[in-house]
Amino acid sequence: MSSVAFVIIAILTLAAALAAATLQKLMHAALSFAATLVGVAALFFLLGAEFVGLVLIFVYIGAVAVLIVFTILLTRRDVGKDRGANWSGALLAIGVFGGLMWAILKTQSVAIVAPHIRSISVKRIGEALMTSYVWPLQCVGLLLTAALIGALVLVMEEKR
Amino acid sequence: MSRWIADHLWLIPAVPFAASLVILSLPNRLHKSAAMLAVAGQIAALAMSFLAFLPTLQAPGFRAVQNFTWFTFGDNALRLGWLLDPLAAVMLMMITLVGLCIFVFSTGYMTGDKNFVRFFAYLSFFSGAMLGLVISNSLLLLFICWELVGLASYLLIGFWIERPSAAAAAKKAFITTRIGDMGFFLGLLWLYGRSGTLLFYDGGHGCLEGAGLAMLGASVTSIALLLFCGAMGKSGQFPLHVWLPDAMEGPTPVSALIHAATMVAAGVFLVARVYPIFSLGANNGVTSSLTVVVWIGVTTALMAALIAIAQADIKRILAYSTVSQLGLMMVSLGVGGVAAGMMHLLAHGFFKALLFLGSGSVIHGCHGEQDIRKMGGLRRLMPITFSTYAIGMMALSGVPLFFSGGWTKEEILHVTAHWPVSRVPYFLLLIGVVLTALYMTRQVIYVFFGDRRAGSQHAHESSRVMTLPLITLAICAILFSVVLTPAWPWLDGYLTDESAHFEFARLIEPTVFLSLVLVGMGFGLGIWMYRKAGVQDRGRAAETDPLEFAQPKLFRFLENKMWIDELYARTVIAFSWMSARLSDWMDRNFWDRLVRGLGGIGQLFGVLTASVDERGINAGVDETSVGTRGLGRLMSAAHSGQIQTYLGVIAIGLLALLLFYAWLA
Amino acid sequence: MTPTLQVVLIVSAALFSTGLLAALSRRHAIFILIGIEMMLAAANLNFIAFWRFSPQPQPPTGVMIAIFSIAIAAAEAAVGLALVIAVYRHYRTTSVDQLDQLKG
Amino acid sequence: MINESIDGFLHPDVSKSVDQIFVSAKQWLLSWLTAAPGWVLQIASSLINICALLFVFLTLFALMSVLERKILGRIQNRYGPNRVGPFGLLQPVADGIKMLIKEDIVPARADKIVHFLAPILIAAAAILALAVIPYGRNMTPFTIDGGILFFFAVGSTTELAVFMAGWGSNNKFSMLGAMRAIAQMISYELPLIITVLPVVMVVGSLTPDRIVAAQGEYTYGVVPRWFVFTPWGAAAFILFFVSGLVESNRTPFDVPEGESEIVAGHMTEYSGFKYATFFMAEYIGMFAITGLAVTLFLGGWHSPAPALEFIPSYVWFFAKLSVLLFVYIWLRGTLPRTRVDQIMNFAWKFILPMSFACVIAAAVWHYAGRGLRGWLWSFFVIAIVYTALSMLLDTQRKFAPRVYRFAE
Repeated sequence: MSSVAFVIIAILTLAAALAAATLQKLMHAALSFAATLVGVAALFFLLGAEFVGLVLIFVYIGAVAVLIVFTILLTRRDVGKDRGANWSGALLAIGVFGGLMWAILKTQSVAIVAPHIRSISVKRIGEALMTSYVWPLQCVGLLLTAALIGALVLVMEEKR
Repeated sequence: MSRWIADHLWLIPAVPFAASLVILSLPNRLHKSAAMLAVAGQIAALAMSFLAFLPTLQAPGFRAVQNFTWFTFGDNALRLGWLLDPLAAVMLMMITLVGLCIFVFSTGYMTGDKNFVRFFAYLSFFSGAMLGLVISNSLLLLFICWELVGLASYLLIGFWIERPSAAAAAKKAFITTRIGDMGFFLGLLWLYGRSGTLLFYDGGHGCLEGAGLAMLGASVTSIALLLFCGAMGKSGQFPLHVWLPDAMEGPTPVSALIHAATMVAAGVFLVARVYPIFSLGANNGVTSSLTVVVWIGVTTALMAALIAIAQADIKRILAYSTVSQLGLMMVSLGVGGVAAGMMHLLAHGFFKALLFLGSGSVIHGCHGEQDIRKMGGLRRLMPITFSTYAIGMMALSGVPLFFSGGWTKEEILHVTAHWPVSRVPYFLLLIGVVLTALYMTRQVIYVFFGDRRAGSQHAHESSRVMTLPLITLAICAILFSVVLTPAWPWLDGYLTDESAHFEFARLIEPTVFLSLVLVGMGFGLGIWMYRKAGVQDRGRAAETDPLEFAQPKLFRFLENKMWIDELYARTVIAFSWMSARLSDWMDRNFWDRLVRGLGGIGQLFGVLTASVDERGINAGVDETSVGTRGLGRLMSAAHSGQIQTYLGVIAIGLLALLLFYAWLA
Repeated sequence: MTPTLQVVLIVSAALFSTGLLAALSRRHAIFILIGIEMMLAAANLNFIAFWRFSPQPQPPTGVMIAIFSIAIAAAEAAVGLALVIAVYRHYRTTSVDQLDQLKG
Repeated sequence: MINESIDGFLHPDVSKSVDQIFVSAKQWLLSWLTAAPGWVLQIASSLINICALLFVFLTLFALMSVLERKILGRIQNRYGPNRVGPFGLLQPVADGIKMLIKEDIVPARADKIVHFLAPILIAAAAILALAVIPYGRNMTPFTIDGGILFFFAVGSTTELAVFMAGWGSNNKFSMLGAMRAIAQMISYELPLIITVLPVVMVVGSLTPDRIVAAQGEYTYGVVPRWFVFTPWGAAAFILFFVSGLVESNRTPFDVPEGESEIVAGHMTEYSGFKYATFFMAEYIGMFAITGLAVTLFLGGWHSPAPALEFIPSYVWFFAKLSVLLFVYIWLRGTLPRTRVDQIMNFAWKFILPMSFACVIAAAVWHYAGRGLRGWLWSFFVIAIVYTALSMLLDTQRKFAPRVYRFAE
């Protein structure tokens, strides 16, 4: 993975993220959030986890982003009147960033380059999922079902 | 064949479970077939238990274990397993045999109840869970079954939901045992944390084997005590015994099966099962945990026996005697007589079930009358019940030579007498023996002798289906003593895997005469005190108890169970009140300060950001101070209902953690 | 020449704090959700990075955890958005600073 | 990607060299800058691929647009366009010029940025989807482990783009059209993916090349081993085809731009070049879906008979592609437009269960040993599920002659 590509993608991703966090119009924010996730997926590609990247795009752009924009659409009357920002929050975020940066830069053991390996094949992931991770897999399936039903129940029009 | 059952041990609990599931799906009009199914399941379990019992006879110290992996996460697996050894085998036999009798009995007792089917479903469910508990080779599996039997007992105590008292009793039982189980669970976790496994026997790696025990180290006492909390809860030892008498609200067969014969014995069984943990590092058989067991047991035994004297409800008397007998068993375990304790458990299972079923038949005969003062003269009306009941009563009060209870009680007294720490428990137990004889005499006199009173006018002998189990159990209660006699202590040898050989001389021991005297004393005292029970004499009304007439204060004290329930109520309420006050105080003084401190952190950021941009420094400072104040205000209203506030607090926590690491590095 | 683990971690830290910014400073509930999703993405990035840079990146534990957390994030988003809609129906607003019924 | 499997430009065997002509041409082009560093080479080869893709498919798009109109004309018993150029073949050029010189109108109240970005995104997604399809032997522009997943991942971006179009042009019709489009896309994306599963299961790989390679042999030397010839494959192919129709908003599923109700759906507010972009994106998306169908079920670039091996692989691919495209046009000329609720019911009540049945049938086929027995068994499964579903969904509604109500 060439560092030029990495740096470019990282910068784009962070820019999109910043836009998503700060843009005034909600729809724009949501779209730049989608852009951010595409960037993250690209980073995954560079890090040799193509499958995860694809899954990320698939889930987030295909499902989550669409969900978000739909929600924006359904709650449209309230969109736009976003009364001001909460500065203490911003300060906190900056503080956390500072702290994390400090921690990362201080730790020497992370200043390493990646070993040369082939990107992980889908087959191996599938095998792992079906053998040693089958229990969590089932749990996640259950969780998703529960979430699906819960979401449906939540948004169902209550009868009167 | 026997090999096969040793490999497929799980079938024994599985069959009743399956039966209960099927029964639950039956409609109420098929109650006949439901009962059939339940009994059939029990018979199958009995047969298989017998098959499982056989191989343990052949080899001394027989132990068949098979473990399996429940599930794996990543690379660490959670393993469970089944275990067949003498302890498990005898428990299997006892549970299935007594269970069968009680199932048959309840087909008669519960006729015409509108939830007949549900009752049998619960009963089978319970028996499955209990059998699973007995044969489980993993503390976790044991705990699961433990909770399942707890659930079953809850359901069955509250079986007649329409009675508020039943519902209350069920709740009380459930909650009280939960308190114990909390300790049990903590002990379980601690044990897992120390030894890394919950299997009892795992080819040398189990937590009851050398390697596992070695890993426990200093914390073994605390673990043992925590586990004992669970045992206390289940088998109604002193601080947590309050639920057991109330549990008599359930149908009588339930009281017989669950709250006399099997489930309450589970606590004793648990202690016996994990005995290596209790006795680890013992010098001549004394460890601190075992000492605790002894004292608790003694207290329970004596106290319950005392209370039993002043109860009027026939089942409550038996309940308290159960409590005291359990205390006896605990004592014997504590002083090192595991075999004696288990033997008494088995014998007690038989004769206590017998007594309860007898009382059930009495209640049935008297059309639901439970107050012994309203009964009387049933001797002629229900001869079979009377004779079997008498046998049970003899066995319970430990008449030597002929009745199983006598021998086991001998054993227990014997081991207690040689307890190195102190001889106080021994003497207290002797008093307990007298008291037991006393209250049993009182009960029998009240119920069966004298002339009929209000409750027993239209009494009648119960049907065949109810008397047959009584007879069976009575025979068991007598014949069982054959394998218990010190002359030929076969069961003792079987449990402690030594070979037993016959020796007549040991039959006649001084202690025998001692206990003979004691029991005789109890009987005599009882007969003398209660000869005129239930009849008007020397200015005493017929209803008032002679003891009450003699010692009103003492009687009140005992009748109200030594005010323990009230005490609990007071203390619990007081405690909750106090804790509420405490937390309020914390809110006012402590959290407030903390929050101000956080505000200070915010101020820190303020300064930091101010120094960042030189040009708009005023604006920056104003902004940050505003932010700081906002932060401070948000924080100081710690419960502001604002999600973002909470998020912010979390973030601050993260930051604090980072700073902490900074301070470390 | 390839970027070190440090760089990747810095990127993910930045992404995380941006998400935190969105979650903390914006009033609109959807912004908070977006922020949380961003933070989750950052966490995934960390998982992948540590998996990739570990001396011998087999077995693929990091990848596994990333996949699971993506699935869970999807569930969380679904339920969260459903909540937003339900809340909007009830209170006619989606700005969290007006939803303080739990104020103590 | 560079395909090392090919050595040298001129190959002894002529048909082989004709088959590999494009690959070798690319090799030759790349051989100019062997001196350059690796990444330059990579970028160059990707550029070549991209240019080739764009050239081929834009041409195909132009051709398609005119052919469609002519065929529709024939179906409706009239001449199609026949004025511009020979047989009106230059019609697309004229259209293109018209589109380019038209005024580009953006509504005043529109969300400018979103309105602008939507067509770009949609076109990008459509073109990206083309990248993973193997057009011939060693002719996969972008070989990636898990290409199928890639295809669907970028395909799922389309929904967002459509929504952007609907939202951006601040207009009720657009919004309605967008919501219709998204609704049906989402409901048909599920069967689309699930019908791919059996193939993936049987091949044991998500890589298109592997899937094509797995369909290479011939049973008894005559019948090609295409998946469409297995029961589950046939069923899955039909389901996939229908879902593809919906995904690319073609008749009879073109409610999103049902001009009779909502002017042109999410494309109402677009004009000039942007509209052209949408148009192109739709067609290219259609090509992509069809290409995937060919790859998955029709044996990709393999020839239908051993005797015809000498004809180059890409010819076969495009032949199959054009057959499917003709079916598209044919359907459009024949079928009326369905209602939204009908579409939804069809998706959730029939197509989805059927596709699951395909998965099961594929498993059965595999475990009954891929031979005749497996064939029969999986056919049995499909038949059972099909009959059960059709019994279940039969609403017993008798169709009466329409009753007209007139306003008094």
